[in-house]
Amino acid sequence: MALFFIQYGLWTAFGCFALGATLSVILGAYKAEKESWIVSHALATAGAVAALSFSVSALFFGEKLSYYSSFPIGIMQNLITLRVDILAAFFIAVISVVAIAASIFGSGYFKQYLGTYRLGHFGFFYNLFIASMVLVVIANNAFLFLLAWEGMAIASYFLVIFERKVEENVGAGMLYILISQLGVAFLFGAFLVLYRFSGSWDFDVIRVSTGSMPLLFQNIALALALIGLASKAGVIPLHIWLPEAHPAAPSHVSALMSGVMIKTAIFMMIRFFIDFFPTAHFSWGLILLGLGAVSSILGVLHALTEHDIKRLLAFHSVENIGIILLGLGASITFFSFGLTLFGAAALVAALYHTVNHALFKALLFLSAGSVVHATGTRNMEEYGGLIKLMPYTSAMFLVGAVAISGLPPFNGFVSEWLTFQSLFAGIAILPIVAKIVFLVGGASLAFTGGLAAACFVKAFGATFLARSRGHVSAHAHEASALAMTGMGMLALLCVLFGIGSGTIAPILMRIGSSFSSHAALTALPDPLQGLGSTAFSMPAIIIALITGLLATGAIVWMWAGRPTIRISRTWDCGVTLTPRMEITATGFSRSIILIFRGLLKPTSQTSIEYDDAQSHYFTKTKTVNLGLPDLYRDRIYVPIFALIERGAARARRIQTGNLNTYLLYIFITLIVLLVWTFR
Amino acid sequence: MSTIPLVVLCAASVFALTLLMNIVRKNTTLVHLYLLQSLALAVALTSMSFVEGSSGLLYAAALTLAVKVVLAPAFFLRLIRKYEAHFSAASYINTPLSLLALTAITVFSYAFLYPQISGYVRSPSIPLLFAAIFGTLFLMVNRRGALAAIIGILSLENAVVLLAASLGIEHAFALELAVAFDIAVWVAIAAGFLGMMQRQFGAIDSAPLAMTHLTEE
Amino acid sequence: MESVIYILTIIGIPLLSPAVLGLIRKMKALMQSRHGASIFQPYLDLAKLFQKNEVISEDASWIFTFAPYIVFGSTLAIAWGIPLLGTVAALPATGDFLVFVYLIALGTFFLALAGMDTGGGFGGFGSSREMTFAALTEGGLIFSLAGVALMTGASTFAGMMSALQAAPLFAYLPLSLSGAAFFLALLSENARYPVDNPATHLELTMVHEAMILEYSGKRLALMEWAAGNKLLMFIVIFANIFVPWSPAALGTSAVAALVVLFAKITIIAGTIALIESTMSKFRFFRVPDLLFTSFVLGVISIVIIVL
Amino acid sequence: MTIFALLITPVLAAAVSAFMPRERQRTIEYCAVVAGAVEVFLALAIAHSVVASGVVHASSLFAGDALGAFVLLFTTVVGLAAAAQSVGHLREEMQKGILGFRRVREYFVLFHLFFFAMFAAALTASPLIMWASIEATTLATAFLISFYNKPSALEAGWKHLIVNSVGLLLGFLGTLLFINAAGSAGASGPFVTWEMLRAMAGGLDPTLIKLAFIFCIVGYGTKVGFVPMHTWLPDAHSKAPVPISSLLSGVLLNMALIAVLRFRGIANSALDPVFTQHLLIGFGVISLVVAALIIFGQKNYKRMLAYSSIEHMGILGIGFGIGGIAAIAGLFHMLYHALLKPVLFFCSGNFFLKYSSTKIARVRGALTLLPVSGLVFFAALLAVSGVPPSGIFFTKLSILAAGMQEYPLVMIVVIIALALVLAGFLRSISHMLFGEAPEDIPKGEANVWTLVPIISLSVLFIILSLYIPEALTRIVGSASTLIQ
Repeated sequence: MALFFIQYGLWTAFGCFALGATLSVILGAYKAEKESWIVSHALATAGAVAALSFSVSALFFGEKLSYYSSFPIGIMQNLITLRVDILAAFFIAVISVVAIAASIFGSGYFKQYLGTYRLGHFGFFYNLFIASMVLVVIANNAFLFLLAWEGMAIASYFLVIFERKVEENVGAGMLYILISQLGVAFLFGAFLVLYRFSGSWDFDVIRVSTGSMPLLFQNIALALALIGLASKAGVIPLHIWLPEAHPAAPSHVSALMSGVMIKTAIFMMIRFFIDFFPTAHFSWGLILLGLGAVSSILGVLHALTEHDIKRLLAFHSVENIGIILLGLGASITFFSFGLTLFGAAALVAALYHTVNHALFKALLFLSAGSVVHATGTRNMEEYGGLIKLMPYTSAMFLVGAVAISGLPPFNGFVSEWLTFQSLFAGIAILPIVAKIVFLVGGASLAFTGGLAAACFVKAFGATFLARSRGHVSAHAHEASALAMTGMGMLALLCVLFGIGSGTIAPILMRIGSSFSSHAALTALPDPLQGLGSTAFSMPAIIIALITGLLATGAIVWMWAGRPTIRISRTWDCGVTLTPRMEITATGFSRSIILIFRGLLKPTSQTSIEYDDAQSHYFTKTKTVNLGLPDLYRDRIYVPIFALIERGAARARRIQTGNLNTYLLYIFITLIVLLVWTFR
Repeated sequence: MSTIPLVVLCAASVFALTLLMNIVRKNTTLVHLYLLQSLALAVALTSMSFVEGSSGLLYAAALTLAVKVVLAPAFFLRLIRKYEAHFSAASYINTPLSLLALTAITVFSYAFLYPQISGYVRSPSIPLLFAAIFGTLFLMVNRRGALAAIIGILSLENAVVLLAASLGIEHAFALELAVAFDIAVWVAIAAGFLGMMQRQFGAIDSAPLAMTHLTEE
Repeated sequence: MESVIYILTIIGIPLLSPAVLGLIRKMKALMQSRHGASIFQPYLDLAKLFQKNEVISEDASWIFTFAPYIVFGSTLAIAWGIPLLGTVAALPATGDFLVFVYLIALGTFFLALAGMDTGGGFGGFGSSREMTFAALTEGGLIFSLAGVALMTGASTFAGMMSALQAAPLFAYLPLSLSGAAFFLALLSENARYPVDNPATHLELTMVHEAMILEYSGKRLALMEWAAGNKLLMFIVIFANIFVPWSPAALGTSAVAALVVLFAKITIIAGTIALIESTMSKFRFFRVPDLLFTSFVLGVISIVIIVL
Repeated sequence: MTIFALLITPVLAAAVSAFMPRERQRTIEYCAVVAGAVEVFLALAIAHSVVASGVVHASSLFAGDALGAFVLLFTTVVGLAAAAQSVGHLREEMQKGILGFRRVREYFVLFHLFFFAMFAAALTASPLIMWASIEATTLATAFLISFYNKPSALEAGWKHLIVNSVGLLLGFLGTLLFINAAGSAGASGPFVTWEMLRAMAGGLDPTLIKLAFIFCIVGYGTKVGFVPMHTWLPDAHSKAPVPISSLLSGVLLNMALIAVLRFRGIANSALDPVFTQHLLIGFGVISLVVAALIIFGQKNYKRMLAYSSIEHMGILGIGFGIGGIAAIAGLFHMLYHALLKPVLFFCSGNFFLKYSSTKIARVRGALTLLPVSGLVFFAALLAVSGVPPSGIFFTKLSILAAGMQEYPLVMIVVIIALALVLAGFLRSISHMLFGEAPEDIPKGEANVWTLVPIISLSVLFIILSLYIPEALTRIVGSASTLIQ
């Protein structure tokens, strides 16, 4: 069975995606919009299921690496070379799980687009998007990789601007594709440097030739790759596209982008820093760690400032990428010090958080999507009380919120715990420079966890709890059955990945120790038991929690009388409660914003209207405007942009419009060349 | 053969006429100078053909005489009368400075360019003709008028042909025919453009002053 | 014998926690020259609340209804891992210090949600403040305990405790720094002075009380009791980890161990009472300074330990 | 024989068109399309015999070698597409009352003559005839560029004429110097052929060849559109009728570049190849950078496409400059660019027909109004800037990779410039295609003639991106030996 999946699963998957894309376009062309949507999503689901079966089989039963042969395309002789190692299999699994859930979720949401947008196009790019993500992971040469990478970027760009009649979306897509192409340019550069010394685009050749590269060029290649990949992963300060693009896309696409697309960058970082360059200097690990620390803490702080639910989630992606980078950076550092066991364990932390974040972020985006769908707005200040109208969705969001806050017994806790362990281990055993950076990483992780919890209390509270604050949320409706299925799947997995951590961690450990270039680990220890005398058992925690809850119930049952319960109004101090008296999302996070004003630079404007003009004793209205400037845009991007614009203006001046000048150019060119030649 | 005294004299006169073109203000004079320059070219080609005994050069001389000395100048003079464009549009830098620039060009040709290729071919006409080429280029750069541009290109062509001839390139009749035809067509097209300018702007020579709108922004 | 100790540990915390609350109140009263209620008054309060009728807001959802169970239940779950009666008497599976911190956070999470659920102004602001403090406390809490973990090479409380029995003298410098950090986190997490006033319903100052303002009857009882559990657990950890002299190491009987532990708890409770009698509550925006102080102390301690 | 057939076809077509009366406008149009088809066929035949037997000699003056056959392949294909597009475009403009019949006839006559000149340039064995043919293309296009008889069109045509004439005269001098060098090395007769030049290239005087090559690269480089001699190019491309712009960009520039490269192949044997390498890479980089900067801030979509052509000539200059693999990749790049750029210009023509403006700011929601042209324009713009799976992606990467060995710093500049180009494209395109379309403009494409060429060229491009016939590879392989 497993062999069957390994043999045919991948091709079936690509076949399904190709068929889905084609059929979608064809049906769309014949005005069968609805059908094209459903068919494309169904085939995307089918393809993802096939990919999942393939990857899980490969993960569990694939003894050796799987190779696929090559054939020429265009001017390229060896374009299609694929290689599936267990790292790739793992990422395919992550991609396909989220793709299944997102596709099932999305298959019902087309009514709002009917007549306005071309659904056939959506299905095409949707399938292309998923297929190219899978391809990114298994490509075994730089050409194919870049091809798939670009395909991923372009397809997702079209998905972002799918609602192209909305001005904001077009702008968001623009920013996204710009940053994305910038990143590609850097990756280009990285591969070109590698090519220069290996003479090949093939990853297998690159892998063995990196050792003989001059140190300077190794570091140049790594730096270029890091910038290129960081821009895709959304590492601060290259994250600015993320909070723009993710909200603009339809929700199940946001789930895919945030849940898995940005992870492909993590995948490639592992390839570069651990697989290609096993001898990378430890400072690369520390750099990644530092980036992770900055991204996680700033990401969560920016998330706190948001009241657009999807932007909030997008900033949490920045934060979680930061956490993943903490693990990855630690892993690279350990590996470069020859601490293979610790390195593998830290990589497990990173991988575990990768899959966890994919699960709960996709879950959150999907449930946020059904909220947005039900209310028609992304503004949390207009929500409120949705838990009564959308009980299922709210439960799903709650699962996601608890998981992403890293609270037991869900999966988020496991990976945060693993990351902490790696960082503490590094603090304990590494040289002093590394110790300090690890300490910073640990500190940021400690604060990030708490702030994330605060942020999701705000998000969940403002969205689902208490009374409705705007008329939009008063008429919300529960998500459709398909949507529920998609969300439920992910929520279940969030729980399972928490409970089953004892099973999953050893599998990931195999990945962590799979890189042949590192000293082989003969016996793979359980990472949950691995470092020092630490101990951790999720089942035990769950038993404890369940016992605690049962005991509580028992206590109440035994001791409490049978008092009557009266349903009444919230205590209102004698005035009539209005929705305006509830705390707002902005108000909730105001204190944290003010505490971190040094980092966030909020602008606060207070305007007060008085009842009596003379004495100013009684205020009539008081308004506080809390503004948050986009620091990265203002301080980094705008100046760079202005610089290019200045250059462009200067270049434009070449075209003076005067014929004599043009002839002068030719004259001068001629003279200059003559002088240069015969100097 | 480029050392034939008559050829050198012709080369010198081509150069001198180029200098003069840079100085004169009237369009009719410009055309007349071009006529003289073409004549010098024809004379040079003829003399070369006699020395060489090559009939190709003789045909070339005859074609030059027909197209460049007779047809083109007559045509342009008629246009000038028709469009009443006797005076040329202004130049960018004044005459003394122009002469200074021309001096620099001449020095460049003699002192820099000629020593490079003198190992290959030694002839006093080479630097003169290079200077003439740069001089016509300078003419086109410096003068704003449409006619000046046209005459500049034609006289550049003269200088190039004479340079090639004095370097010793053999001329075939077919080639000369093609080139002469090219020039004839070119003149016709240029005249067509002059006509369009007259229609669009009401004046041919100052028209380029109005044609500076195609810029970025 | 061991299973008896386990069970005692698990039920010991909820059993004793009201008494500790009463003890602090009593000592506070004495310091303020009042008689004060009996140490056992909290038991009576709880018993009474369990019998009372309840009012639940019409705006509230199941979150409000179930939060008390989760909050209280999570304290019971944490209690499994707390070495109340000595090193053996804690389950290592849940005794990891990070598990402790995050389970505490789980309770706080639902407590804050419940605060927001009724839609009143108090609950919302209480939640906002609570989450602000909780987020900032987490750094100090984790780092104070991580210091000990790094020093002892153990990450469970039981492991730390047994390792600390034989701690060399110079270990007491970082230990005391970590202890100070932990103590500040203790004050913040348990809504104590100078972060919060546990005994007020003055709207401008309250944090914890604001969140549970809408509760009544048995749910209020659970919330209050859970708060007591949490306080006791923090005190026990402080007593066992940061004041690690234990009779078990001295080779005396279990009774002696209990006596020593109670003595330590009393002293800590006395310290809390002393702080509450002598200090005034901090302004909201000065509290972060305190919490960052706690964090920095933890960091300094780690730096001393690992360098 | 096929060579003369190919040369005569456009002349015949021109003659037929020139004498058609008003009622027979259809005949002129069909004549153009049929001639285009015949030319494609003949070009294929020439290519076939070149593959089979190397150089095909027709007379002492005309011969088809691999390079010529390669260029002819895409020249004729683009010519056919442009003929079809011309029919659609001019019909639409006649309907709008912009043009009359006589102008249309004049257009087609010049169109055929233009092609005659290009075929002659590609097929001649003599450098001098090649020069004359390229000069003839300038003359043939002069009136086509100022076709609309507006002041701005006149200005563009005038500048094109003067700048190119000056440039080509310098090129003439360069050509003559090459021949002269050959003459003193023993060749006789004015009609020195490329083959003779190549055969004796090793014995040519290096100093003279250097001088000659400088004149050639500046001269023909003007026609190629290398910065800073490019100044005529954006004006001419933006003011000419769309099919002509597409031909200028897709075919003529390449023809001039091929001329430079043929001289370069000879110069490389006579002197250290580094000389021509530096010159080509230098012009390439300058062109690329300037074009990238101007594209980034461009406000006119036809000019944007024109600068994109300059940018691609820059890339080609770099690729051919580096040589080796990069030269082969460069030839493929030339092919891809030649197929794509007309598509872009045709689409921009459809935009212009719809919006009556070439300002980017005036075009909104094109995807709604022109679903096919809009989509193809977007896709082609991405493809031309090297977004995979476009063939240009592979050629660019190959060129960059080859350049990385010797000129890593230059390649970094190139990468940045390329990123800038794409950024500029995306800025413009997302404004043009998306958003709400103006209310007052009717929806829908103009007529089928304006769509067929776009789609067929795109399909051809896609096919060639993914699959390259063996014969084409061989032609390119042997062509690349002629230019380095």
